[in-house]
Amino acid sequence: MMKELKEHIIRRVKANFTEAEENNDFTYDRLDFTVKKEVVPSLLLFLKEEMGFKHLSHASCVDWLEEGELELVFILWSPKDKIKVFVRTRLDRDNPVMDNMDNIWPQLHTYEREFREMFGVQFTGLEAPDEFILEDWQGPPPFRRDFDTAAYAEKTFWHRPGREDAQDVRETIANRDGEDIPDFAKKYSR
Amino acid sequence: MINDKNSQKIVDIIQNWARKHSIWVLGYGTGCGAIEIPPTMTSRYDAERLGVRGAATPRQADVLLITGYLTTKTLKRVIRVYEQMQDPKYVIGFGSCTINGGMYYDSYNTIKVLDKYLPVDVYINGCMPRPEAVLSGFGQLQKRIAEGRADGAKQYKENLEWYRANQKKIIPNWVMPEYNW
Amino acid sequence: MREKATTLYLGPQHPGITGNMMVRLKVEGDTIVKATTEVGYLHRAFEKLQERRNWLQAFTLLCRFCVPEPDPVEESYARAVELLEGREVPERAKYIRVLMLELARMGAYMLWYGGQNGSLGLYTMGQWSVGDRNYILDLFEELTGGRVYHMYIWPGGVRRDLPEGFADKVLRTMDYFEKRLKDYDDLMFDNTIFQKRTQGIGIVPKEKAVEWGVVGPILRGCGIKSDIRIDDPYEVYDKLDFVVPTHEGGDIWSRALVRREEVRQSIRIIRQVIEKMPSGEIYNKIPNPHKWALPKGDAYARTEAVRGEVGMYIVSDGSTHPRRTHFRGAAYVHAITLLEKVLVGANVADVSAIMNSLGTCPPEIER
Amino acid sequence: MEEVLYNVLGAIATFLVAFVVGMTYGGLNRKITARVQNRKGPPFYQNFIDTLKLASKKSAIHHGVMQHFGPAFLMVTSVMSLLIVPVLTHNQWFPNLNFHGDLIFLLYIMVFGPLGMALGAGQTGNPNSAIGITRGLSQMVGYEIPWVLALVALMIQYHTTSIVGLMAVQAQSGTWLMFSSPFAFIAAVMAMLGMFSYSPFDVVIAPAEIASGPASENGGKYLFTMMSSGSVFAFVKLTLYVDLFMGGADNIVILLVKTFALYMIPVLYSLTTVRYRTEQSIRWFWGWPSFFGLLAILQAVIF
Repeated sequence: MMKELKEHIIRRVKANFTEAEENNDFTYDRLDFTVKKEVVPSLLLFLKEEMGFKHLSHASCVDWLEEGELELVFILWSPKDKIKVFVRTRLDRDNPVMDNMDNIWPQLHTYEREFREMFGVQFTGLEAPDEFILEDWQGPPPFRRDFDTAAYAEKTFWHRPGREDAQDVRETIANRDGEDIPDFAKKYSR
Repeated sequence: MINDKNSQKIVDIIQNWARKHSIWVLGYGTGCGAIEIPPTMTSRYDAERLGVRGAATPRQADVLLITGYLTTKTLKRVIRVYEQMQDPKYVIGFGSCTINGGMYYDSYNTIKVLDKYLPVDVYINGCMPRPEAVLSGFGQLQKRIAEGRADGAKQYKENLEWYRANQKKIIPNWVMPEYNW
Repeated sequence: MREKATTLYLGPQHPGITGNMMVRLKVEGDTIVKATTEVGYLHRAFEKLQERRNWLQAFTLLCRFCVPEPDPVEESYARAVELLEGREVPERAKYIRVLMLELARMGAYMLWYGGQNGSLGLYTMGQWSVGDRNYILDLFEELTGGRVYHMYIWPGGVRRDLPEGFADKVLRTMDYFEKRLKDYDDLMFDNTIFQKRTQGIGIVPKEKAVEWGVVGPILRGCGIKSDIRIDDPYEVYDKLDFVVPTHEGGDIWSRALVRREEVRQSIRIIRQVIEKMPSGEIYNKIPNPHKWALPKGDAYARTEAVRGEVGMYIVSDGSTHPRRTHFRGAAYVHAITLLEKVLVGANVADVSAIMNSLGTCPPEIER
Repeated sequence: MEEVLYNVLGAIATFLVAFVVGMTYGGLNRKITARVQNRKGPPFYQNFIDTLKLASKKSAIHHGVMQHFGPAFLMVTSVMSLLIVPVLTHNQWFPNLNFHGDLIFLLYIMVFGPLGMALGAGQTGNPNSAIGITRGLSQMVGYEIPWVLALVALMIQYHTTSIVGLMAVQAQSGTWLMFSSPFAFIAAVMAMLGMFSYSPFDVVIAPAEIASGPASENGGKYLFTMMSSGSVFAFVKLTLYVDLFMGGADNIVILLVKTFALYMIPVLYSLTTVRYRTEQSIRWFWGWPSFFGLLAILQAVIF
């Protein structure tokens, strides 16, 4: 039953999008399609309008640093057929440009704003303020793999000494000297 | 008469007694610790019997409860809110993440040590601190107020430049009114 | 003549806002003409931090995603990891997971009872229900050691078996809640002013609902029967007998009725789980976490929470650390695109009630 | 000369009594609320501690001269109406400046406070204050209708416009006005729910909607003044109702019993209801309460 349904979906999609690569190896209710980024909007629209995948369950972006690519994943759910479809595409990591798709699902607008801020993916035609979650952010897009959050935190924020290692914290705190807090503030950083 | 040292002391004791038994907490859930505030305020733990009660706006509040980690974006608002509060005012750091960053020690968006940016009177540790711990924290604050040692706001005013320098290091785009009350 | 629009900032410090977020309202008189949600006050970059931790360490961050009901997030992650690895879960663990999820659902609904009525000015209800919620948290505490953060449903099963006499305690608590829910009805649902304040307010249109990404009790409040527990059954929900309530209307009132019924269904599920629970193993042991590598690939698992569908998308590059985890929270859609649409035309007085009714939970938006 | 001195001392004593009783009632309200909500609640003197703390705040920021008007006008209103309303009958320690027509004067003076608050709230620049005060004034339009109708009915029926006159009527006939003109009493009590602005008529402060409304920007001493004047005003309103409908009180114990019984009506009602929206609240006041007010007028005209 599920197998026939999957084959039916693959047939319908392949008939309209010949270059779509399918992945049908999953034992559970899931199908994967990998397409070029230009085809994504029309494929999503086809799945939504023709195939009954009304519900956009999730969209995600994955940074494949070693391969120099960003991967966009859209997870669709069909309330009628009870099956998930993953639509995935790869973008060039140095110049990630994608078409704006928030006319297909309004909630994609939010996802696109997040990807723009966190991964630096540019969506042509996306009308939204630049800042979504971060404020006055001056570094590179923080969710890219080459951004080292620990080093940034170490550099930017003041850390309370005593948790560099996994020793007894009480002893470390008791023996803590030589930190650069002024005298008046010592009282408040006990 | 009021200038007399002894009578001033008596006035202080009375005022501190009133402050101790009437703690209005600003209703600002800055982090996930806000989830244990409703149980603390409601029927089983009932903080109101100790005089702890919520206040809607910063002007009316006495205590700023920093419920958990502060992101840099929230820190800006919290400083603003703290400076709007009326003197005497107290800050309670709530949860491990206000003390040393907790589990967010390597996050690029949260501050790790609260007392660098705001004068903290009492820390409550734990993640999440139980309502009993919160009540005990309020008890500690009451003790400090009664002894006249909860003078974080005074320290803040006296060492404003130091605090400002730390705050401005985190918040690059500083567009806020100056602290003048 | 049109009145001049003024801008009203609801939050981040505002007693009516649910959590730490802000809604910017353009107001003409009492009517909202434009609403913009601003989030980011709670962004801790969990998903970035999880990339720096191994598969098991990443799990400890999960329950902070949304504090009122952390267990569905743990459940989603655990199931996603199990899907990716092909790990089997013992039958008893599945039942315990369902028990845990339903208890968490009840706890979150108790909090919702308080929030919804607090936003409308009935504080007695909040005092009762949030106080009663402590009885559920007591059960959690006995089972997992934590009131709020449980870290209990982990990949491979659950962390600890039920203590002795726990089942009886759960049943006694359920008896208590069945009694209390009648009081709640008397105070809240039979109150004509509550009906006046909620009927016809905050309407989500039925024909657009699925397309807009509406899920959970809000979709069921529009009259569309949709529940992941039925549509995409996980754990042992397909072996349990329960009803998914729906109500036509799409306003706060019908959502409240849906939630009222769901608490009762949760009690029913919990009773069945206790009755049917088999004995046996609770945990399919995972290897040493520091050497525990997941096969290359990705998986997505989703769970029905009180706010709707929450899901966890994980990507592995074959190493001991996640390549990427991405959490899907229901509020990601409800609190931004949906809230902005629903608030247009609403009264300023109803904003807080609408937000509570839509299950707005800021930490799961920005994570 | 001596009489003036007595009056001044008496006025101060009256104010103190009103302050203490009002504050205690507020504390008892919190205690009763807590007991209904399954908890222990603060001590009954908690409100005294709160006001003392507010008074001892070291700083109180204001946004301009006009902001002083809000709390000041409220206090003036409370004190003026306190002096007009007879606290105890036949007691020289509680003087009252009553005169013919003081009921009409009282109708005016009770509106005075919120208007002053409107001036003050405008100055603060906080939109929540402005919205709150707009709501307050709108709701006042609502409950003033049944309240005025009830009072006018009394005036027509007993041909007097002074409170003392109405008390004398009750003393002569031996029945309280709440029995001899029940419709006026019902309308007035319904209006009282709005005057106290407890739930469901707490549209003015409505915490989840507009922070705390007009008081949003008032901390420290301003809030202290507002809280004290609120307590005094609560006492004034209750005493006025006792005087008008329950035959006044001869001594302080009877006064406390009667006022507390009246006070329980808005308090207990508030515990079980959701807040109205402003327009719903006004519509409610223009419904049954006004209907009873009209009935009271009919009764006054016909009998």
